Amino acid sequence: MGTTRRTIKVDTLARVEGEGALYVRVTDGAVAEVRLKIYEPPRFFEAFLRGRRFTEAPDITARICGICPVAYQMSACQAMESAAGVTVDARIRALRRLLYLAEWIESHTLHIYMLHAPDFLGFPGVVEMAGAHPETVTRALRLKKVGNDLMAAIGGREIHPVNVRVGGFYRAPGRDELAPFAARLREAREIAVETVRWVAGFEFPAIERDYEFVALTHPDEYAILEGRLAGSRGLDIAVREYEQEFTEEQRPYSNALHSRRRSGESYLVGPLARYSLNFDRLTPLAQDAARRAGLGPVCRNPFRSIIVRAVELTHACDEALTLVQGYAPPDPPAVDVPARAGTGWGCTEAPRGILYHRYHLDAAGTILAAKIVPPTSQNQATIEDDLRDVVGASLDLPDDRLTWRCEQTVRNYDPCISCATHFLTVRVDRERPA
Amino acid sequence: MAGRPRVAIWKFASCDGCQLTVLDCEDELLAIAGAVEIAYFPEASRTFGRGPYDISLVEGSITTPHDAERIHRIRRLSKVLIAIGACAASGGIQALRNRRDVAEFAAVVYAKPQYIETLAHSTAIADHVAVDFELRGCPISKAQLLAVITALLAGRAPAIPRHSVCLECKQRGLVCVLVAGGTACLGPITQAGCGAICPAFNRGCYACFGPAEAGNPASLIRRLRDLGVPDADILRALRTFNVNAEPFARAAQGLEGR
Amino acid sequence: MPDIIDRAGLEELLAVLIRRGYRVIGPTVRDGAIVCRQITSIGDLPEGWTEEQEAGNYRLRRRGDTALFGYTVGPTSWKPFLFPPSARVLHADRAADGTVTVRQSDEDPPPQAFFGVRACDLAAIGIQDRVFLAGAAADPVYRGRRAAAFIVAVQCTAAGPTCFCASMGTGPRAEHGFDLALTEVVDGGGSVFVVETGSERGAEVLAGVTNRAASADEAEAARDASARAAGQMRRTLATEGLKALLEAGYEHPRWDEVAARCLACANCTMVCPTCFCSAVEERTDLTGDHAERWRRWDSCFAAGFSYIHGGSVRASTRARYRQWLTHKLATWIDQFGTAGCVGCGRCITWCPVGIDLTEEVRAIRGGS
Amino acid sequence: MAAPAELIRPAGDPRIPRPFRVVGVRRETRDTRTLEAVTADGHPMPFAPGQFAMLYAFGVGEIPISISGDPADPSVLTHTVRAVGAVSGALCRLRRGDVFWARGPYGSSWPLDEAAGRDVVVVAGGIGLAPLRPLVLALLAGRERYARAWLLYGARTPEELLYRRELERWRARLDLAVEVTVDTAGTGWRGSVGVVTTLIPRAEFDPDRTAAFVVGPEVMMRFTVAALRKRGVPTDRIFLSLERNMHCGVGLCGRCQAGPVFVCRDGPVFPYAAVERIFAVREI
Ligand SMILES: Cc1cc2nc3c(=O)[nH]c(=O)nc-3n(C[C@H](O)[C@H](O)[C@H](O)COP(=O)(O)OP(=O)(O)OC[C@H]3O[C@@H](n4cnc5c(N)ncnc54)[C@H](O)[C@@H]3O)c2cc1C
Ligand code: SF4
Ligand code: SF4
Ligand code: SF4
Repeated sequence: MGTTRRTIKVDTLARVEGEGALYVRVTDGAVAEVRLKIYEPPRFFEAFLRGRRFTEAPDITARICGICPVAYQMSACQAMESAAGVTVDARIRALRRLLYLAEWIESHTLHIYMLHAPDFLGFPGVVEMAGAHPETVTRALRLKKVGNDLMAAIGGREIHPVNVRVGGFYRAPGRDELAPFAARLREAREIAVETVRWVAGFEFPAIERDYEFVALTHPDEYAILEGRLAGSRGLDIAVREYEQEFTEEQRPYSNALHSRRRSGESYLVGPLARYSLNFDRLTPLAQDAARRAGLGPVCRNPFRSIIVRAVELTHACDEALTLVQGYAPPDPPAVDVPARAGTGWGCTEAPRGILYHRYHLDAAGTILAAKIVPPTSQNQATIEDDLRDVVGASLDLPDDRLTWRCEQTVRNYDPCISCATHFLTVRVDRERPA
Repeated sequence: MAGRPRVAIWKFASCDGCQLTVLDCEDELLAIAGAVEIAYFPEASRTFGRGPYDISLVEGSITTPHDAERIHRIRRLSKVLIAIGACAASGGIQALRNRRDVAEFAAVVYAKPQYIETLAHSTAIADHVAVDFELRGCPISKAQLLAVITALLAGRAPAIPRHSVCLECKQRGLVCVLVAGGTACLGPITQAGCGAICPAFNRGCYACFGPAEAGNPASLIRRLRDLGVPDADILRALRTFNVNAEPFARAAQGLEGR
Repeated sequence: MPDIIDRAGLEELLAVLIRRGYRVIGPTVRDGAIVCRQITSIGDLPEGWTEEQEAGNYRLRRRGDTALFGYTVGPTSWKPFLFPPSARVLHADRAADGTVTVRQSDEDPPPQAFFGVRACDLAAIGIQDRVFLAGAAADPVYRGRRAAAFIVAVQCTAAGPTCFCASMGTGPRAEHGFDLALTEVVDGGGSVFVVETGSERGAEVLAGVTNRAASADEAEAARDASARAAGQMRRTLATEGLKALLEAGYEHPRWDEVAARCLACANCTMVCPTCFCSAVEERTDLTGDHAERWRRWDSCFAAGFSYIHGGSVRASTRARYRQWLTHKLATWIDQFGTAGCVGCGRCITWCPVGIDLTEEVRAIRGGS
Repeated sequence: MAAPAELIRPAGDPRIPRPFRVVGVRRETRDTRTLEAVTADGHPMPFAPGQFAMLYAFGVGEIPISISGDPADPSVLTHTVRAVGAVSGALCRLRRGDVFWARGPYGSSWPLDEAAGRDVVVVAGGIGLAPLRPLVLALLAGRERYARAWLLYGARTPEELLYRRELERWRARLDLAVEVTVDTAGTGWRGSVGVVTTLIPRAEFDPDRTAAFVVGPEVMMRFTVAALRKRGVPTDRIFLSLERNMHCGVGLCGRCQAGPVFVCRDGPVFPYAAVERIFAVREI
């Protein structure tokens, strides 16, 4: 027999946020090429941030991604505050954290139940899954709604909250507005623990990958809002040193940049990284749920990321409950952040991993340059590496199963393609639409 | 609409937030799935049901030559086409590129721009094909989305008022932040639909729902100047999420011209 | 002869009302203004607060004393509590066999007591009574709320800069239409309240409150205080011959001039205590088997308001502003036997661009 | 406002729609149907010519539609509806046996008494014949009370004429002069072509003792009134029916205001003298 050639093509990747395609070529039983192609059109945020006022960055960058707008708002706020040399007080910080956790609850629930679980159970999507597992889906929707409602209570709405500003908030919700969430978060926490149990029962391909994990880390808490950047191979840097360690490159087939270590290696951000680097800072309830699910303090199987997400979900509900119970409205709701020339850095843990912002400002607070690195570009190289391994180990599967498996491999990352394509600055065709 | 209408949800240049609003209808999602057949919704399902479709929800703006063609195909496949969100309705925030001149863009060319295909302008869906309804907002409001779906199911015209945010602001019993706080608020020239969220959080509306019918930006601009808002700030406010919407674009041009 | 209660008596009055099952709505400070909301103790009242008002401007200010009612009128009137911004007016349900039943919605809230109603607002309630109750078909939503409402008026002892109730003959003194009326007399240590009783229900409530009879001097002082308010009023609107003037002035150039400033944002109609226009909209659930008809506030400044097949009757802002002003001051009289304006000045203060109807009227007078 | 001759008010709560069962649907034109319905709950709707009802299509909405039936037979509720939007469209799709909901009757009626002993001129444009039909029927039923009578009717095309059979029957009568005109017509049309106002100079009524009843689009009414006045008909004996946006039908929603009047409550039928000013002002 001559050369055998097998191609796996997925023109429209489903259940990811944004538009991507997948191409895998197998020649003579070996993986010859893997491309995660992101054809989501670029939107040039970095270009048009230039010339805007520093106070506009949270609202503008939120529009990079409708799934994790709070992450963008938080990274942007912190970058601007760091440029001005201002820190917010503890109450503002607590309210920010609560808002962020609410986004985690919403986003993780969305991914676990609506985007990822159908892969394990063999459904094309959540609607079809609801037919067979109505209680499960109803439970998921209840959980998701707690996250969304909490975001709306603090931020004004679920997507692109309006209440976040550089320095804090426009208005601090009253105690009475948040108090009703205590009971709901208690229930949410139970659902989250149940979720860990449920997903732990799925079947997982036995794959272990030797990732370099990268995540924020913080001595006192499961890092979300701030911390140092840590890695499983000894990386330990301040956020402002990010660009000394990481770089981005462009691929011809994709509208998204690929991030790499300066040394050339790929690395992994997101739940697996956070979990494996910060396990002991999860709440005891979340740690316990993880142990019961059979997870050790480090997890290297990308398919098991769904369990890790559920553990983080438990943590988010648990900590959000504590924050709601101890909530005291910040007064005033924002600290003053003056315009100042300089550079500001911000990095926070979006549900999908670290989200890095850097801005240069002039003395009037005008943005001179902006750089934004979302988690999905950082993981893109790793996703392709995963695919290479997974396909290599699954060559005995028929095409349709292998295709699905490849898709699932991508979905392990909850890739947010909208995020990944926000920033290219490119050649412009001169043609105009009619 | 007889039977169970088939619905498709399409994406162009956007942040996904508007289509996420569908999945954010936690209380109604299963009822929606019962009332309509969600035939094409890649963000939620691997099943790609083929057209024609009774209703197409279109998110995002047209920014590539390929998309400019794709939207025509979608129009042909759809009985009712609904543009959802500021991107689809006016070109969205990415239409900020429309104002940059090409030379300026070229000056900030990235490493290998030849890999990327894009148009010079980000344009609304209605600039390319006929649009039956338009849901405004960045993002759209869940309530309005449901209002449109239930109206189409029942065969009535959706009640999507085109008046200002102020009506909703007052119906909600909020205190006007412009009058009582001197805060710049674009509510009087912005279309209602959000429920006046920003004034409820003690902030001025930043016009994410685009221009209201019969708004009078010129008059509001005079007032904002009297309040001491610098022209540059007013300009930026008009040129953000609906920069390409005609009344805002014209008002901004007028301000710049003086 | 009126009675006198002190601050403790006022607290008792509130308690009596709450005990009688009323949801008490009163003035309170919120989001930088004095608004009407549910209150549960006199601690909720805007003690020591007053406001500055001018066309398009409102700012809270400290008074430097402990007056509880030392302000004039805030952005909210009592309208939302009698004529809610949105209300379900009809249900229709389709059964499995296809038969539809239609029911009127009649969910009255618990009875409400309005605490601190000014003369202008009392007059406004009187006007809405004519609109909603006097016609062939009384509005059930309004009727239920109105019949149950207990009204504690507060006499104005100072006029705000946008007030012109004296011109409209609606204030500053409330003579009737209340159950109880208070005049706050501020002295060094705190306030006492001269109480007039306007109804049997009022007398019954007052009987549960520690009070004493007012002396002739105290009663006199209360009247004087109102008279002072009238004397202070700077804004005026000359109503003499106004109806005829406006009827003849549909093509006055001033309408174009004001349309250049008007935002058509509808704030004036929303804050106005007499504006009553509404829309009724159909809503259905996702099964399509349950329909509801909801009424919501609408405004003559909205295009949809005058829409008929083919377009809006009043397409221009000029026509919409003209409709509003001529309705308030002229055609309202044809329709309901009274003007539709009570001179509370809200539309002046709360217009984001400060359009002042008294100014517009002056311009139309001057130019005709 | 001249008091309407006869004021009929709804029985029971005027705001609750009552069910009516369709017993007949007649296709008038491409987009217009006449519905005949009987009460489904024992409450028929007696009415006076010119009054209207609020018709409710479940899940779609409620709109004002004139009652176009015979006032002498209150057991049948008749409406002629032109499908221009969602609610009118839904009503036009009703079939025999279906139920719709109606409340009313509302508004003023044609003051036929004013016409007693006088010449009567009825001028209709397009769908405007619907609210005039009850008037014509009442006129014919008491024909001896009036002097000469004309029905002048204009439509855009022959296909858009309502009540064609009935028009033929009326035309055959000696005591009613029926003149029909269309704006444009194909070769098959043998009647007159031109706007309805061209018929007015030709009708030989005595302006001093004439009552005129006019319904049609607002421009048509404007020109018709002008033509009638030119002939010398006094403005207080020209009556017309106004159309405005209406949501409540009972004078509460404010939408149907035209200057000083509420069309739903004070109208829809007005003597021209009372609304002359409204016609004089654009966008009122
Ligand atoms: C007193 C009166 C009598 C009428 N009699 C008849 C009749 O006998 N036959 C007939 O075919 N039509 C009649 N009409 C007109 C009819 O009411 C409108 O065509 C109808 O309201 C259109 O509603 P829709 O939902 O089908 O259309 P759309 O245009 O979709 O209407 C949407 C909304 O706009 C409003 N609206 C639109 N047009 C009108 C209008 N002309 N009047 C009031 N509100 C409107 C309504 O609020 C409606 O819910 C009459 C109107 C009035 C005021
Ligand atoms: S309109 Fe706003 S929310 Fe909607 S897709 Fe565009 S950027 Fe996202
Ligand atoms: S706060 Fe803004 S939206 Fe609200 S009334 Fe004032 S101007 Fe209008
Ligand atoms: S108030 Fe304005 S900016 Fe805020 S959500 Fe509403 S439309 Fe958008």
